[in-house]
Amino acid sequence: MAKSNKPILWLPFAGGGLVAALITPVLILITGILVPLGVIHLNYETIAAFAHHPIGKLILFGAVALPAWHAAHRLRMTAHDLGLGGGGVKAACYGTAWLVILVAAGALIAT
Amino acid sequence: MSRRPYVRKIERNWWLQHPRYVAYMIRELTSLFVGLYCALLAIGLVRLAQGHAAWDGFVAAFSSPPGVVFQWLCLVFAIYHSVTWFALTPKAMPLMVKGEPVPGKLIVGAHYVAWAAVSAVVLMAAGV
Amino acid sequence: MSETITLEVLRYRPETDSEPHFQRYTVPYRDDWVVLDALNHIKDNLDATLSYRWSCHMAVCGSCGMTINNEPKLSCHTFLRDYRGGVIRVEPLDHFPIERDLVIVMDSFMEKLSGVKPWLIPKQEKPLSDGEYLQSPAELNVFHQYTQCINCVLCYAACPQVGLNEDFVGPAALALAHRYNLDSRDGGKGARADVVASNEGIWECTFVGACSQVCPKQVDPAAAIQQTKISASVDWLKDLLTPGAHR
Amino acid sequence: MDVIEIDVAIVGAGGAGLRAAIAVAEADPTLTQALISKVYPMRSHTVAAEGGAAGVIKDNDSLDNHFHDTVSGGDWLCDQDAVELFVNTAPLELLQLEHWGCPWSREANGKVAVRPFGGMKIERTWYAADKTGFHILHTLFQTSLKYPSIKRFDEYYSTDLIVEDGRCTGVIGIEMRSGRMVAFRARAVVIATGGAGRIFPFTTNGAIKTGDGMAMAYRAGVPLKDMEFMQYHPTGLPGTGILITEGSRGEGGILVNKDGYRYLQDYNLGPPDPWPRKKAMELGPRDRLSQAFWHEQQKGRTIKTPHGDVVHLDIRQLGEKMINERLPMVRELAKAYVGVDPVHELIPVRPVVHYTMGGIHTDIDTATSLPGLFAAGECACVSINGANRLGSNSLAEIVVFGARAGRSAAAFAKAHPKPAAAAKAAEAAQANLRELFAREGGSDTVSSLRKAMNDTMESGAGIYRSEDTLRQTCGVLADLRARYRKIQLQDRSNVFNTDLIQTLELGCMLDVAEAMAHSALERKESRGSHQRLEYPKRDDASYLKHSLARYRDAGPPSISYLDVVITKSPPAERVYGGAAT
Ligand SMILES: Cc1cc2nc3c(=O)[nH]c(=O)nc-3n(C[C@H](O)[C@H](O)[C@H](O)COP(=O)(O)OP(=O)(O)OC[C@H]3O[C@@H](n4cnc5c(N)ncnc54)[C@H](O)[C@@H]3O)c2cc1C
Ligand code: SF4
Ligand code: F3S
Ligand code: FES
Repeated sequence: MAKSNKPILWLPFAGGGLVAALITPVLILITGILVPLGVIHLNYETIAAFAHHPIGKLILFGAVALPAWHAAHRLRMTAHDLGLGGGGVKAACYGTAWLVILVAAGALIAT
Repeated sequence: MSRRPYVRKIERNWWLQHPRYVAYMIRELTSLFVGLYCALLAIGLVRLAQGHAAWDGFVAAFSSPPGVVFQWLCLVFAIYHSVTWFALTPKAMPLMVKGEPVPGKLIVGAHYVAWAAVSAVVLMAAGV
Repeated sequence: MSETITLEVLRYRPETDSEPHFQRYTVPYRDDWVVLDALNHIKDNLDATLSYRWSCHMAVCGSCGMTINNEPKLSCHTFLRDYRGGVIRVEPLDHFPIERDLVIVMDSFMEKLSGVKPWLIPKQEKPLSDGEYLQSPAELNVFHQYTQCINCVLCYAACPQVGLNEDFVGPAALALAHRYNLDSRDGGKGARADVVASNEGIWECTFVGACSQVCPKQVDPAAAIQQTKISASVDWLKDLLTPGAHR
Repeated sequence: MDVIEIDVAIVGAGGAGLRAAIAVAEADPTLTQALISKVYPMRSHTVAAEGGAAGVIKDNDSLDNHFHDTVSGGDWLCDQDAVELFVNTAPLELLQLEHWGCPWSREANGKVAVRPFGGMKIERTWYAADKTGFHILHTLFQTSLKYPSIKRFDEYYSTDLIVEDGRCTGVIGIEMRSGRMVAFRARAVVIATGGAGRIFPFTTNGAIKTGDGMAMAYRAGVPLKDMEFMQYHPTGLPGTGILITEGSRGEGGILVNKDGYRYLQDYNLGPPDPWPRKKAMELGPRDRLSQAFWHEQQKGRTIKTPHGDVVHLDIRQLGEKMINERLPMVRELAKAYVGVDPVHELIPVRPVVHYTMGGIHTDIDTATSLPGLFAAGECACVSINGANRLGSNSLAEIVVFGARAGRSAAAFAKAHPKPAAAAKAAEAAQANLRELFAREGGSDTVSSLRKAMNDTMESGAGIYRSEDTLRQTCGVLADLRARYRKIQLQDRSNVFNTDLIQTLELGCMLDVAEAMAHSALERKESRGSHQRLEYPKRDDASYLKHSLARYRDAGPPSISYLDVVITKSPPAERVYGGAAT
């Protein structure tokens, strides 16, 4: 046996888990409840300005990419738990995560 | 030789056979909703990059009844994720102070405090 | 007639049975009896052909693990009084081949256990004439919990990942490796990493946590494994940044 | 039958057997070894030892102190050369365990901590919380894994020694999972199979302690020494016999009778200080404490329970924190098995059969009278325990003499040629087993014979014995042995046949029980754990001697005597209580 390179998958998984635990609920609270109820208004200018700032970009990217990776990794493990293993599942999970991450990155660069 | 060890195969629905595995499966499935919500956010970022009108369309879409229902689901699972994640932190990161372990409740509690703080900051930034 | 209780025991005799089946026995109910006492009653009075392992009858030798009403338990520490009025179903531990009746095949576990190099690899060799390695109570406290494992393998029976991948090193062995890694006298973490931090080691664990829930000795292997994941990741990063330097 | 050729075969993988195996590997890694055990090593009963292991390490102590405590504790029936070697080596062996990772409890400065123990004048008992035996066993087992030459044969039940031309050349074993018989052909054999407490009905000993090794050696012509000495531990939990460690008294626990009175002061063990005074009161030796219980019982001052009479052990004064820190297992066991939380309540306890002082007669190098055969641990009697073992001496004994046995066996193996094929012995063993499998028509069951043996040993050879009770017990045992020869197996399968194993174990126990009863009958004095009602005094003129029981195929064993080795401590009166300190 040899030491594994799993940390490359696991570190962002663990980080993503923490990020998801800390901020995903409040984000959903905002977009899923407060905005539809009209409690707050997400106006374009503020958001765009935030997304313009390098630190804002970083925060937004982290909030999307890390939980996305977390989700992909966990789903792959769960698929395995359910008896669905193999390269296909692996590609589907991590592939989707990469897609989300790249789209987010692209959008942030473009903003 | 008379030995003939009997191997029991693990069944596919093993996780239905004990409440603790069901709870585990639900915990794992939270990731599906976390992931979907991330995808929603990514789309939001694209719409944001596309300009004012696109953004408003996006806001309208996620505020529509189906969008709201979907996000409610996501919220329930996301909170379940947070709770289970924090509950496990003392195991992953135990602390020792002066040779005595810090009680797990304290570590979990600190995470709840952090959770509240982060949420408050985000809410304020969003203009509540 | 005085009170009785029924046990439903999984029997498998490889020389005559093609597959396991349940057999019922009725034994006297006693408040202070454990399931093992009931099995001994069966063996002595009802059916001498029933086979199972036990020795200490005090929850320390680790031989009497069984699945009791769907829960991995030490039969010498599981009281009839907790099942009063019901039927007690006794099966061999999950995830191990059944040798016979309640006796499981332990070979794989014994190999995994020795695989993690569970012995002290001193930081610095010191002759006996120089006395003991000093270790403060606080340093002892750091790993003491992980020395409590009695190798009862209840955690292997509870962990679905053990069932899904027979090569998974598994909770108790990984916890034992962690015990030595944390010992202030030990310097063998690098040597153990080959197995501990391999694909079949800690990375196969998805933190189900069942291992710690069933552990009769509060060893908390789940905690040991997660901590090892973090420290193995740190080591991996260090290796990445300064190849070979930190070993 | 399969034959496995090996240099050294070790039967028993408890503390003594594992230590021997490591010693062989360190003496010469090229020697091949078979470590044979009827259970996985970590199930061996060393695992159950709680209190600690004695070895002089602190400045306020001396080897001489340990020597004198041991010799007087053993009522001068110890061989003093062996005791001297033992006390000198114990600290080194315990240190060796530390170097192998044993998690000894520590003092604030990082040094190993020691606690007081019964019969010891000065605190010198090393401990690992209250799971000392568990930690020693696991440390030894885990350490043994790093030696490639130690080949384990787990769950092999060994039945007989192979003896040819006056030399022990191996052992026969049954692989329990398959029923296959194996002959281990060895240049040297070590027996380390532990004690025989299961001969009695109420014991702290685990199911595996059935005296197999003693019986194997005994049948092969090696005498069993001092078998009349069986230790009762004063504090077992009623019902299960689970031990409440002496450490609980070392830490300050007290024993009271039904009136709440510290009765030990009535038996020359006072004064009843409120603190633990060494060698006095609750820290007196085990034989005295168990005998005091018997007298209290005669006087009607014990407490009646469904599981027999008890007295109370009170550790409440230690407080919750101390109990959790030093005696967590005591709390756990009391809560689970008698429903008592010792932080707030009294623990019911009664004397319980605990330790087999006698065993396979060996010399100071662990060699038996049969060339090539060595023995160590509780199954052996190298005569450091005499008529009464002091608590915490035997965990030290198993490593001291375990290591010694390993070295002696390694040296013997190197000096002696490979034995010739052992066909005859193997065939005989196989024939015996076949005969047992084929036997029909017996009406006795293992459990009924075992119960009869248990009962007669308790009633006739318990804490106090007399001519009448012993004669009766000897008669019953003879009858049981005759019936045993006709016993019929209820399970005739090969795979993990525990009916077969229990039957073989019963045969061993009956042989050993007979040696005990007859040795006890012949010793017409009271000494240590051997108390004869009609001979209440020690009689050095006639019995400052070891008894040797020799097996005879037909009829009871023959008993002869061997002088005790006295070097520097002439026999004197044993004094405990205030006078001793
Ligand atoms: C509850 C309890 C508490 C104790 N506390 C203390 C204490 O605090 N301090 C102290 O000094 N002492 C204590 N003792 C005594 C001490 O633990 C024992 O004397 C010692 O552990 C015996 O070790 P051993 O290696 O000789 O035998 P064991 O550990 O009993 O090992 C015997 C080995 O022999 C094997 N074996 C037996 N028969 C066969 C066979 N037929 N074929 C193959 N293998 C066989 C078994 O599988 C086992 O591996 C205690 C004893 C008990 C019961
Ligand atoms: S970790 Fe716990 S459950 Fe697992 S083998 Fe050890 S004692 Fe048993
Ligand atoms: S149950 Fe199994 S998956 Fe991990 S946390 Fe325990 S080893
Ligand atoms: S019999 Fe030893 S743990 Fe149950």
